[in-house]
Amino acid sequence: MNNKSKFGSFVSKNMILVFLVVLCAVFGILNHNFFSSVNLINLLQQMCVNALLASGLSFAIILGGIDIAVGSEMAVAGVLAALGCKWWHNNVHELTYMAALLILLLVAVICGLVMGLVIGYLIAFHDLLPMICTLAFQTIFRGLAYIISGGGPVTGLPTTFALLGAKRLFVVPGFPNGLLPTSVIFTVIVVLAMHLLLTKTVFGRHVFAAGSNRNVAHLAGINVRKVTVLCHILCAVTACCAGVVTASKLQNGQPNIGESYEMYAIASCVLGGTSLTGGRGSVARAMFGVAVIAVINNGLNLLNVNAYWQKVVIGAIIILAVVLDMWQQRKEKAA
Amino acid sequence: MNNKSKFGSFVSKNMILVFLVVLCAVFGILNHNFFSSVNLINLLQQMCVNALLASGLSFAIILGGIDIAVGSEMAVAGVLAALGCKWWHNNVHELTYMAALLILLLVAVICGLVMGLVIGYLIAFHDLLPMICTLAFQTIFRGLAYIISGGGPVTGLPTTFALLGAKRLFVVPGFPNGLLPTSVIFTVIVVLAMHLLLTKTVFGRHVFAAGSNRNVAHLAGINVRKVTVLCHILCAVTACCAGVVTASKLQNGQPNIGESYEMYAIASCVLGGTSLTGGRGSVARAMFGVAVIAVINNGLNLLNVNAYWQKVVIGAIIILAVVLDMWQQRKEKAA
Amino acid sequence: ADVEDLPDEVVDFDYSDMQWGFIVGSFEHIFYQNVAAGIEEECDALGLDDKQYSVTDCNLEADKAINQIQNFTANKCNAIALACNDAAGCVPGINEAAGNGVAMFNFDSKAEDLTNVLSFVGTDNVEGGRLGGQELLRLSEDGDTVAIIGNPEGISTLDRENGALEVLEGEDRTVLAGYNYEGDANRAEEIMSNILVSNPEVKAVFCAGDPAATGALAAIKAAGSDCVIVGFDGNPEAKEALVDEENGKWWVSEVCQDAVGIGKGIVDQMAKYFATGEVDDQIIYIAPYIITAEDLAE
Amino acid sequence: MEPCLQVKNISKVFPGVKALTDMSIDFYPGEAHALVGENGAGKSTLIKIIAAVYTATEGEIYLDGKKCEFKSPKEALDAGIAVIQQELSIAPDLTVAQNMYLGCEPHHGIRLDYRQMEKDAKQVLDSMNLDIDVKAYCRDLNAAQQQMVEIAKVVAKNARVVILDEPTSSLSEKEINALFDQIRKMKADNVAVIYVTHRMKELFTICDRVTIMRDGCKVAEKLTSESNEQEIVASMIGRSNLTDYYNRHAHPIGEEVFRVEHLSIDKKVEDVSFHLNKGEILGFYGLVGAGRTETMEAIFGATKMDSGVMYLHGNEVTFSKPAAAIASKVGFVTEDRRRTGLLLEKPISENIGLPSLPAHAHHGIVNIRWEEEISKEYKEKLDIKTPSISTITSTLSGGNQQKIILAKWLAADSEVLILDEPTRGIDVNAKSEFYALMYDFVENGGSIIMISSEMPEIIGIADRVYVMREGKISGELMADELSESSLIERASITSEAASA
Ligand SMILES: Nc1ncnc2c1ncn2[C@@H]1O[C@H](COP(=O)(O)OP(=O)(O)OP(=O)(O)O)[C@@H](O)[C@H]1O
Ligand SMILES: Nc1ncnc2c1ncn2[C@@H]1O[C@H](COP(=O)(O)OP(=O)(O)OP(=O)(O)O)[C@@H](O)[C@H]1O
Ligand SMILES: [Mg+2]
Ligand SMILES: [Mg+2]
Repeated sequence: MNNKSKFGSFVSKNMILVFLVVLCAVFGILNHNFFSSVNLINLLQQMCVNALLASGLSFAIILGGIDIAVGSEMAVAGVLAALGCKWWHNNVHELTYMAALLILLLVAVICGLVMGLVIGYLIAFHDLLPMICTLAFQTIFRGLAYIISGGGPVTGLPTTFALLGAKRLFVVPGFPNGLLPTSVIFTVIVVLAMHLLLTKTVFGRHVFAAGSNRNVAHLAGINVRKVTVLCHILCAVTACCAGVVTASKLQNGQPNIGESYEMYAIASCVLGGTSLTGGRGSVARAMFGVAVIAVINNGLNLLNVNAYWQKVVIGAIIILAVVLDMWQQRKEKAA
Repeated sequence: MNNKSKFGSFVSKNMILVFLVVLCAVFGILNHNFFSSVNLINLLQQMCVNALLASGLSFAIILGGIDIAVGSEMAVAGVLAALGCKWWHNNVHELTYMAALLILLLVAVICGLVMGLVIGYLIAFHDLLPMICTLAFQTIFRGLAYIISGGGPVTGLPTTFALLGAKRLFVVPGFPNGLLPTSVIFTVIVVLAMHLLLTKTVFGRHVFAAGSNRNVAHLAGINVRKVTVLCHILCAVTACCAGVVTASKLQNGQPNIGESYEMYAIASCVLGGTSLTGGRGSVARAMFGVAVIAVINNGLNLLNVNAYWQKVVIGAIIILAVVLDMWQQRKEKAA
Repeated sequence: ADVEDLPDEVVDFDYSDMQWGFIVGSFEHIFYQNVAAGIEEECDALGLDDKQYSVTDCNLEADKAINQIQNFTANKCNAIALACNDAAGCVPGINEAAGNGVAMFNFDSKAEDLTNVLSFVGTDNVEGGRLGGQELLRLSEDGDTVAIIGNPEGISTLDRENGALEVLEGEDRTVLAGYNYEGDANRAEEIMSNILVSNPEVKAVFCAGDPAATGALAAIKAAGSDCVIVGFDGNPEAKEALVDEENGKWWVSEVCQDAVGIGKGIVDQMAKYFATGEVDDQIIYIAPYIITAEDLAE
Repeated sequence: MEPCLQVKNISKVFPGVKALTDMSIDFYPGEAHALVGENGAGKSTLIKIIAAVYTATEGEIYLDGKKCEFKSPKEALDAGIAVIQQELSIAPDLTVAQNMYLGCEPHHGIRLDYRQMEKDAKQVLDSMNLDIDVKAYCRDLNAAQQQMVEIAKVVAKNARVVILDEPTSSLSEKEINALFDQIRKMKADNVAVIYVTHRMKELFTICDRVTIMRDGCKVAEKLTSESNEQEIVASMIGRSNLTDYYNRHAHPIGEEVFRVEHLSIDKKVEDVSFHLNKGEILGFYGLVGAGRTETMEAIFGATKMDSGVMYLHGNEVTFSKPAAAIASKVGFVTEDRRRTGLLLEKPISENIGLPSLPAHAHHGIVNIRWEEEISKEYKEKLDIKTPSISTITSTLSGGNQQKIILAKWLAADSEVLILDEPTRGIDVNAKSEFYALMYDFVENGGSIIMISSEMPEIIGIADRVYVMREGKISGELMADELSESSLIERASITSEAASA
């Protein structure tokens, strides 16, 4: 009895998970390839970029803000990483896997640090609204990505550049290219770190407090400005991680990558129960949202749904998920 | 003395206007064509679409919501208007100016009504967050626009279709095509109506009340849900007006029109002092924001600034404008 | 090419265990819809039923294209053909699928590395741009001003702009370029209006896509200018405009790509590969060509 | 004895307002020092300066004789100054334990120690005899519980100076007693307590010394043992003739105007029936959480009732939404003026006009002239202290804000007014004015339902009182039966258990 009600409360708190299971079941029935191991690995890999974006964006959103420039940040980091590796390869030393890994990570961190700092500084110290500030930086960073890359993609990279994006580990029978994509491993590490940072540390607590009530947080001695800047840095760093992973996967630096990705990342967070008004949310649950969106995209492709109808169906499924969630929440409140 | 301080307070309340004047001056100095009458008419015409979008969006934003589907709504209305006029022309009667006007307006109103109703209903009665709800409808409506149009632009329209978008009235010497674009007249009428609706009517008051405190509004006997639905209908109707104007201007219905226009419309509202947290704003002042964005785009084009740098400059100017405004507000508070 | 032109052994081959996947750039472009139409027509003609082939798009993004390749591989396709809007970005996806034993084909936009591509069929966008540039030269005189409305955020549109600039290099023309219509006709209209303000003497404009030409036409008509338009794509609206009594005065020339031909061409190569084990060539260009009102009248 | 905290010659100027002038006070350890004064006297401002929320325009603060120059609330906290602000400062999305240790979480390195935190929190709550789950989210607590969490937060800090700005305004007797026990404990531990209140009774129960403020200046400092209520009130308001601020007087009471029968709301309110007569001030007394607010919200149509019938002037009515109640000339002054009473960022006139806009509009156009006239009229009538009717509401003092809410319902021609804790957080002078306005209203034919948790107020002004306990009506008392003991007997839960 108690067990059952515990299960019930888990379900009602994780409607989106139920929704995900149903969605998978439907696609699995409609297409027998959906549950094939190849496709499941594909799905994991296809979730990486959005998972990275959503994990960082969660911090900005829980703080009561937003960052709609993440797509452009991705592009800048991707282009810079490609340029960096190319320069190293041509001028310093042949690009080893080790060097590629270091350069990619370094670019992600430094690039994210700088961009996040600028955004965070303007929001925290000049009281700019996050929405409008990052809207402006969306075009600024996009322009910069084109300027840095010279318009076209940065190409001519050695295959070692693919380390973080396209490589797969564990070659087993049936998987000549390897079983586990490095991008998935990298993403899991980053997302896990972000999750622990949010739930287990003092800083994470302060993010929730500042997002729940800025004034209270300030009066409790929390440096709200510092927290704000840090959140935007984290958000930009994960976006840059997504950027270098993408560049590595594509084996070149594309200045036009990531357009409108912020929308899917935001939708993922919201589907995972993160409140756009701040104060509530979880990185782990945002991953359910990421999964839902990846499954929809993947499933509709497997079913070969017409591209126009795909747009309609994706939108409709998001609406459905949110309506269900709201309905659940209301039922819970009434109970 | 008193006069001077009155002027000062006007300036400080309308920093964005000052900014606009400075911007115009700079462009005027850099390019002698900027202040030519031809260009000024151009500018007016180029403001129309964004002005229509911003006027309706103001209602949604003042209510504390948002509508990021306006670009897609534009596309649906434009495609439908083109199809409607084509059908009339081919099956009923040659398209007269009168018929074109009626069909265009009818499509704008009905289309806006339906789309706004759906969005408003979900937000008001199912408590969906406006951001996420309209995000979903952005893709749904975009998909519908492609489905309705069959993918490509709807072409083959008689020249009378251009009535609302490309026609100009008052042929005077020097202006063989006419002086005043009909689109400008139409926009001025709509924007003025929206402004009066917001400032002079009970409904407008209720929008402000619901936007600044839902609870208080509800307890004062305001039907907050009804107000919400109406605001989203207004927003969608003006977006559809923008859509038919664009279709008429281009003389065909393009399903891919309006992408990312919502961002410029939101930026315009914010530049005009509308608060994204609701409760504060003005249609009239949003027009200053519209003008700023139009002037930047126009001026940079006249100067033939490289497309990539244009992106950076537009973003930077928006940041500058908002920082200045915040700085002014803070100074005011301190004074 | 049509099915009748194919050798008998290809036409008569049994395709019943085939599963083909096609990835076009974006269904939001009429050009790709026509490519898709060509693909479907040819597949049907070869006797594939509609469960045996599917056509999707990748939103012009390499990342999406790779996802689609993976999805097709998961769906057990034995051949995949795609448009590489991002020349280099699709390569890892192609290589991976080829490594999994899928026969890879490429159309429209060429992949940077064709090692694992059996055959490419497409238009040479730089060449198309050159044609556009030549049309600008033909339609203007020494000392005139000409303009290019491009979209430097897309590789194919960038190639067209660069092709045209290459031709105009060194000629006695003032060239206005570097605009970005973002694939949006309304933006193109605004840009053209602005060009007509700063340079009212502009004689001809090359638009790197038909939506841009649509916008430019509206702007030129409204301004009462006599600047003429060279479009690119060969979409229905362009052909309509060329022969239109009114619009034909401005929109006078069009660089066409044979979209349907590209679609059919790639299917032909795939059929040949499976029937005979060979393709005609690794790179097959279907030449872009100019049409004017006179050509259409014929 | 040495003072542990001294403020010296503090002045504070806000744009257009001089909130404090040359204020000097010494606070001693082990002593509760009260600050009293009318709304806007500058009490909260002084506290915020001590807590480094604001910086003083002039003057210094000394802690143990050392001058302190705090730059942020954190530095004041670190120095041992803990404050409960007048405005509730709880993060609703955090749990009780997380709120209590906000900003000083127990941790190892960067890792939080949840177990320690919850253990400590539970200990503190237990020591205060509070039955609140440390893992509950604060948004799920009622106002009184939230306030107690705030108090626990301060207790947990083990501060040397504890400042409480109107801590009891949302508490009931039981919780107030718990708080007073806590303050006594602090005093025994040599903590300096600074206590702001508008309730005279509390002053004499718990405070040792009192500083009286008026218009930002200190007018007197007294030992409570050597003073009395009249004296303090007199120096607060600057005149001595305010003897009985309830000013109870006889007024005609007519026939029944409103009746509620068998009202129930799922789990919160059960079978509530009562009636209201014309010209009557009907009191509703009960402990916090007794269900009075829920009852009134349901009557007004703001929330749904599960069952129940209402009669207005003998006719059955249902208010499905507030608009219906307003159309029947019922008004509702809610208990939380900031959250549900006022559009704080809007001008006064827009607030006063809000519920009656549709009634006075021509073809949907706002009648601005009417709105301005009625606002000016009520500004005069209710003596609202404001430079103009276009002043932004949030800049006014609590009492004046409360008058605006009243004006809003008077302007809507209300005949039945429901007042939920109408004098919460307003000073004695404003209270007395407010009572006069209430009498004025009923003498002109209106009827009032007044919820109050303040016993003196209920006893002082109500013509008849219903007492509620745990969602049920537990008694009805006429004016001459009202006494503290008769009210408590019906309101408190223990007595019921005893009688059962
Ligand atoms: N942030 C502020 N900006 C401008 N004026 C302020 C501000 N805070 C307080 N004031 C003004 O300073 C004066 C003192 O206000 P304060 O809040 O200290 O009064 P108070 O004694 O605490 O009143 P109450 O009993 O209502 O809490 C008032 O006139 C108030 O309007
Ligand atoms: N928003 C809410 N969510 C959940 N429970 C609530 C809510 N508001 C009130 N309650 C609960 O309903 C019961 C009745 O509360 P109500 O506020 O009506 O009491 P009250 O007698 O008016 O007390 P107060 O003196 O605080 O006004 C209480 O047990 C309270 O905890
Ligand atoms: Mg105070
Ligand atoms: Mg209450």
